[in-house]
Amino acid sequence: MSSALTDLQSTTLLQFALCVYGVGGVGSLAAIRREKLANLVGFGSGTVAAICGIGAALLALIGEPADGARSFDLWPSLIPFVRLSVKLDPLSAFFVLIVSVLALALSIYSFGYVRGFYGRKSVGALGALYNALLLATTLVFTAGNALFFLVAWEIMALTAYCLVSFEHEQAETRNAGVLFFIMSHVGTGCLIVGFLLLFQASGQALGDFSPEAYSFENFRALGSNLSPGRRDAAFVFFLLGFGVKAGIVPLHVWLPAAHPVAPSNASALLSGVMIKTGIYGLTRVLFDFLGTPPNWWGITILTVGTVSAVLGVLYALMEHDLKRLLAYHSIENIGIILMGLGAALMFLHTGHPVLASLALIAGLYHTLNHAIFKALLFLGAGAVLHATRTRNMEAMGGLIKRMPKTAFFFLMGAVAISALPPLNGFVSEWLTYQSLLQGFGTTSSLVKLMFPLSGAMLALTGALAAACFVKAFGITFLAQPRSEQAAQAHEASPTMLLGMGLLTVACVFLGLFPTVFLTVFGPLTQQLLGQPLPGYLTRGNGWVLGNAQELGGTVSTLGILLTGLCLAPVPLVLWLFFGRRTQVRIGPTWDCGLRGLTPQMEYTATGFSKPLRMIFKALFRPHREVQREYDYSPYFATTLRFESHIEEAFVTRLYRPFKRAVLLISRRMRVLQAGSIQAYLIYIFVTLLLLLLVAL
Amino acid sequence: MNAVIAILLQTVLLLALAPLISGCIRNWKAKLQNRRGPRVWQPYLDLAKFLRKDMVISEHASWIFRAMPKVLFISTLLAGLMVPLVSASAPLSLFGGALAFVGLLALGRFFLALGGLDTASAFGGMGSSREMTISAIAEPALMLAIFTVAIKAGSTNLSQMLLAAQGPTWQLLNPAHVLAFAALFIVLLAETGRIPVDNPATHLELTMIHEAMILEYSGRYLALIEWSASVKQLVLMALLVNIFFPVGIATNLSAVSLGLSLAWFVAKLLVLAAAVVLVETTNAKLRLFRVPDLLSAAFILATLALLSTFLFQ
Amino acid sequence: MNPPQSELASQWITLLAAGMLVIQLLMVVQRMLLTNIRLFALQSVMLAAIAATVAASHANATHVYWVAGLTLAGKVFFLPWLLHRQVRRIHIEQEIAPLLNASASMLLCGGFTLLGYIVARPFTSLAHLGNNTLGVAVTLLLTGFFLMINRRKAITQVLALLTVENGVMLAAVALTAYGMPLVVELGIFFDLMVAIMVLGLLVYRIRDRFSSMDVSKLSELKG
Amino acid sequence: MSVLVSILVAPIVAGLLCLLLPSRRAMALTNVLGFAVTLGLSLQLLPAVLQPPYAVTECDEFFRADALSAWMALLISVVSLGSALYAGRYFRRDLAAQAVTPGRVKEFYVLTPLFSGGMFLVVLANNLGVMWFALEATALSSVLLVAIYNRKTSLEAAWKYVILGSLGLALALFGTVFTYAAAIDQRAATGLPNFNWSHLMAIAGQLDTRMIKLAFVFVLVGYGTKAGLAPMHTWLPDAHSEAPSPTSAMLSGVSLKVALYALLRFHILTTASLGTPFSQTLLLVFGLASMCLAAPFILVQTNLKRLLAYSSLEHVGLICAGIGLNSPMTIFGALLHMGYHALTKPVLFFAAGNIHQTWHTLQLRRIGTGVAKVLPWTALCLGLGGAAAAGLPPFGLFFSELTVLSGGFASGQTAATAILLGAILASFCGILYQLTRILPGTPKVARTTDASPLDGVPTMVLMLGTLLVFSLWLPAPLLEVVRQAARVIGGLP
Repeated sequence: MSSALTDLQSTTLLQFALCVYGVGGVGSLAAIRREKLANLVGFGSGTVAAICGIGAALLALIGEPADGARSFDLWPSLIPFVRLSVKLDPLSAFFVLIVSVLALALSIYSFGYVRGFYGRKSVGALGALYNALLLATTLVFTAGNALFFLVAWEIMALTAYCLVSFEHEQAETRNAGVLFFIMSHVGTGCLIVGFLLLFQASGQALGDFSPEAYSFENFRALGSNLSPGRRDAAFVFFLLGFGVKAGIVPLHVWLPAAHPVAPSNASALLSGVMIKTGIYGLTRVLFDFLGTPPNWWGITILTVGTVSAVLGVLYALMEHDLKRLLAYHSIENIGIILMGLGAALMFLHTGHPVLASLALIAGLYHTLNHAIFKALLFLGAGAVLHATRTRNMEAMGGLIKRMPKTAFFFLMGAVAISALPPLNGFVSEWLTYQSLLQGFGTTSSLVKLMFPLSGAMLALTGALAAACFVKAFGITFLAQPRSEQAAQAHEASPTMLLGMGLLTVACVFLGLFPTVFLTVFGPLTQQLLGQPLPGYLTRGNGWVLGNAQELGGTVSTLGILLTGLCLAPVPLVLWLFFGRRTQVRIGPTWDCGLRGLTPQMEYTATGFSKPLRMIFKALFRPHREVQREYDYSPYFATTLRFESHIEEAFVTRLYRPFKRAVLLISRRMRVLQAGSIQAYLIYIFVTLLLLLLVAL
Repeated sequence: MNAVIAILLQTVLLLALAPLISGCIRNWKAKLQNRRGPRVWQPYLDLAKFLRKDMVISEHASWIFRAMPKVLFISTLLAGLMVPLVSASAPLSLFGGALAFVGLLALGRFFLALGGLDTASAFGGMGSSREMTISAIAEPALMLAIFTVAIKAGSTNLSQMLLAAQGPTWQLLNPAHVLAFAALFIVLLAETGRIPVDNPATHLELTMIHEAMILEYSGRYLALIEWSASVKQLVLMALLVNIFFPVGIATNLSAVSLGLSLAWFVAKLLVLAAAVVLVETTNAKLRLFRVPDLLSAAFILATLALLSTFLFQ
Repeated sequence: MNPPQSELASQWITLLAAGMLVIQLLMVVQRMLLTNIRLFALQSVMLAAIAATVAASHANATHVYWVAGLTLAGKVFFLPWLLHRQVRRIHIEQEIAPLLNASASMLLCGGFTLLGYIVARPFTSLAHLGNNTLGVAVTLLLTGFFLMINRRKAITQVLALLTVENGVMLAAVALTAYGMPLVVELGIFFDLMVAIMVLGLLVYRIRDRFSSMDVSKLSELKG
Repeated sequence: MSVLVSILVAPIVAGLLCLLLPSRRAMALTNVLGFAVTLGLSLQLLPAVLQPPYAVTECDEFFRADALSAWMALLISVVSLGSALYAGRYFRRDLAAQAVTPGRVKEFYVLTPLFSGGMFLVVLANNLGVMWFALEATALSSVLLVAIYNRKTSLEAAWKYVILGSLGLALALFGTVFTYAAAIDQRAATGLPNFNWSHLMAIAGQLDTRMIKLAFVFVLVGYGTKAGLAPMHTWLPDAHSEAPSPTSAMLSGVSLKVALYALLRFHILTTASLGTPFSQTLLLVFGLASMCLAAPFILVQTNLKRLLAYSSLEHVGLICAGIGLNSPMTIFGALLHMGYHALTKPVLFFAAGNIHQTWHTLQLRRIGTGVAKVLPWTALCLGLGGAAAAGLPPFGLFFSELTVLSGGFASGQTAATAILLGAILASFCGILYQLTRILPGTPKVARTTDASPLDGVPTMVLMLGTLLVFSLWLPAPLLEVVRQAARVIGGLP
């Protein structure tokens, strides 16, 4: 198809998708009274819009990259300074693809999930907020100028806040919502400063400060007249602003608080997509606007990425609330993505565009993979929550027998997130390893030591993630049910299973056929780095994934899987040859002679993570408390109460003292308004005298 | 076509040789403790016995319990196929290098731990928790050692690493190689559950890690698990031996050179096995919370190896 | 330049201005409410006299006579009568202890006089009738302000406000050769009357709610 | 064409008419009609102001309306109409609850038109003395409005309001006299100098700079007190929280801005005559001080109406700082902000009024959580209004704040703009933190509200609707007026 045709289709499809989101939102709000209709309208339109979004993104990515042809004005701009220009360049198209794929799966999932809210909460409002969040996120990805970007960004934060505090009966939800909204708005403040610094530079370059100076084209064309001082300041503010939304370690505190309290389809959306807006922002600014970066940018992002990854997984290990565990894992995966981006920046500085494009592809591919398997896990957790009415893993167990399909999907998600071979997590972490490995040879200074060390930390993160998900899957799904609700849990409804199934298929496809998908990155690296797809990325006529080096290591998950299938008959042959006459007997588990195992004797999530808690006790500072009540002698306790918790370092060391200090100062300031009229008159008198001295 | 033959041959070699090595280790350890100890080919008999016995499966177990042995067995075999044993180019070297090797071992371990948890017994849970902890702490040292060698070879393909290390034998004694070997040796002890980290022979609930996970397995499944454990041990030893002392590896596929390199390979394996036996008999089992110190020592060794690649050039 | 007026008029105006300043200082130390009201009336008389002399000495400043007359009628007779009635109705005599004792406040008023003259110094060079009274006007303003801060009785605060008003009117006379346009003067005067009536109404309502006129009781609204 | 005179006459007539009318409904109707007339007239004034002489003058230059005053007149009429519409239901419920006597209600209906009439006079008067007189009139009429509830606290608030207000106006009068004196000097001729603002602007070049500087200081402290700038703002939270909701809406919504308008007239005069950025830096300093002072008070506030009062302090500070930054973009943003704030603040006060009448308290802790469950529509309007006041996008305040910020960055004053942004963020967090303490969640005790939860809601929805419409679509004449007003402040004709 000629490129003009594909461009036209992709823009019309995108426009249609945005309109359907809008219509869906308004429709489900209008039908707020009739829940079934609202559910259908809201999530039905979500599905349709998602499909159009996927179509638009794929067309934009696969069609020839005719630059600039794909921008259009969403609305004739009525306000003098905001031009609602939407631009679909390869980077935006990639992220629109992510949001649309997720929207499709989540909308299908939500049909079933929302039935739990009938009668309890207003389904129309949930549908409206859900569509509004998707609309705002898609606009964030495709905004063409800074003002429209900030507007979409803020509306996204507002709708996300409403979604997070959707079930606002509990105080915990309200506090989480407020913490989220305040931190994200402070982040937006930093973004505003960053964009205005760029606006200042582009205004001076253009000569006048018209609304045109906000457009991303002018930012891109800044190049030389962006002074180094202003560039570094802009970088710091952008890192803070986007870092808060992405959940980088020092600014991550809102994430484990906000995601668990949101309804599961919303928290899947938050974790899968809204965090990626931070990554999109960083990529757009660092690779598109700020030109060739100095060395310390790359080092900062690489360090921050490594620290976020390690701390994210360590805190995740200690959680026994299923959704908080998944939220912490989002921080870990964001860390891995930032490792890729940081490495790419360092390669750009040392002038290795091929390696930079490899690292960038590693980072962005992991963004896509994380979006998909994190959403899958959240949907699984949502189904479990829906069935057992609790998020506490200690009260679950044995769900694999009552919810076999959900268990299978959760297991596939767990294998993917732990970066185990056949699935997509492994492929993107493999690419990250390769880019870190080749980074060692690029510079002579001691900085090159950072690459292997962050590689080692990535390995540590991967292994800890595997441990964490063995715990999560094992304690939740395997062995005996530990509580009454877990015993009566029922399988998720078909639409929920379909949603999860879709994401699992996506995981498998992205895992087995990475070379097919990597062609999508061609126009993207061309736009950002001016570098076509690295030569040796796809080898062995499309089967094998290389690492852009002639002699470099290669991997082919498809090959591994097929060889594994070829080896499958070996145990079968052994069975035929030796054990045909053997029987299989179902017996009780070995209970050391006691009268049968009770669920209380099983291993608990806290127990499972005890060794790691002891090893990293400097970080966690665990606190455990055992109270025993006894009648006659302490050795024969009647009741035992055990309570243990770890200390979230950032909350107790950084945020709580800061909040206490702010409130203290504010209360101290109240003495200014102490009620006596004499004091007020003295204020005016002193001001008058000071001004007189100034004016003389 | 010869790729398929190479895969088959290597699989047969792996399956045949693995029990022999663990048999030798067990026998020599007994001899050192002046006991007669089981015969060297005892593991083969055990495997045959297990294959013929009936199986008892716990009532709480799910399909994961049944799938785990097969997945473990196949993933360990696949990892083995990626390591060059006798010929310089491993059969599956195109499909995966060092990272895929580590990934496949991790996949096996992941399902092994799940299998342990499935039977609702406290031992299984304790075993899986400790196994995952120790492997997590060992991972950075393993990865850093591999990185050191891969950086010298310029690629993570194990065959490339082997060819890069071919040079004259005295060149093998440079500090980077020695330190990386030491780090990997400690990781070998941790991964295969040897004495300082875990006691393979014991049934004392509190001390066993690897044993605890497979406590509930019997019959055919236990055979598969034991076999894959010994294959894993063979594969790790082969990695150690071939990457750091690539002496006598056949580069062409003629029968004579293959036979000669097989002899060299078995000899080197037995020397390494002797080293492992020596370590096992002279050391007592470490307390669980002392093992991380050992593994961080391995990590320090690997870092030093990395530093020495460019400090002493 | 203005037509040469007799030396007598400017001397006479400076004298009256000085008189106003002296009365102001007396009010600062005076504790009795009724005497304060009478002092204020006296001060207004002097202001009216100044206005009269200005009107007399200029040919076309006839409207200043109106100003003088109004000041006389309003500030000398009507307002003091109103305040008197208010004081008698609430029958409070004694002003309670002010914020600063007499000597400290006198010292401060000296300081304000100094500041007043520093402020007014660059403008005294304008050679037209009565400009040397600008220093007095500024001092009256500052001292009236200080009186307001110093006293705790509502009525005294109203009086202090009136003295500030006198200071401003004196400045108007001093700075502008023939005072401000009549419509502005009328407006200001009328506003003053309404203001005092509103203040009186408020004082009465506060009186019957708080049963005391101590302003420091009015401090419930905090934060 | 006596548009200006009729704008002034309409409210005064309405006020006097209310004196005679017996029933409360009739008085409410007259008020609404009066303000509707003023709204129509000021809308009619808008195009008239855009023709080249850019000013409409009547009775030989006594009344003068340029773009700035036309914009202010529009805001005054919008806010007054809004509060008149709301006052009807508000006082019906207050009378039912015997919180206020019928005499006081009549007092309200008489004084409110006089109050807004005074404000119209301020914006339309050309003579600076008359402007002072009009401001004094607004002050006096609003004092009795504040003291309508004869409670101790409202009397205290009224007393502080009148004392500080009159003192401020006395200082402002002193400043005005100084300006007049500066005009006199160079006119040695016998004729009295013309005290009209337009005339003074014409001869701005020859005014005595030292005197103008001193005059601006006094005017800044005087009118600054009435406008509630930082150190002189202490009466603002008391007066706005103790007044009945319609009055506090007018006080917060527009009366602060009218005093700021008077200060701006002198600022324009001083900049024209001095040429140095003396008055701009002072405005910027006081604006920033107000914003930075408001933030902590918002954060630890316990009373709902005081919270809204401090939020008005912050917004007026933003407008003043915007004009202090003195680049065409920031002034345009500040004026736009005036308009949007005038639409947002009344909605918040009306919602606070409803909550006050239902819970009979303004203490946030005693209102407790769950307002959304008891008064769903009022809570929705309070939420949306709060979002608008905090500066969230769908509403116009976000755009005006962003214009001020980008203007600040464009003109190179990065540090001041950064402080401005910091203050905006701090007060955002404060407002959000406080509103989420009461809006969501489950109510502590089921409120048996006698009145229907739909009281006063149509007015709020109407004003929010207008805000939303004008946030998304700025019609040409309105935009042109604000641009022309920005040019006026920037020093052009």
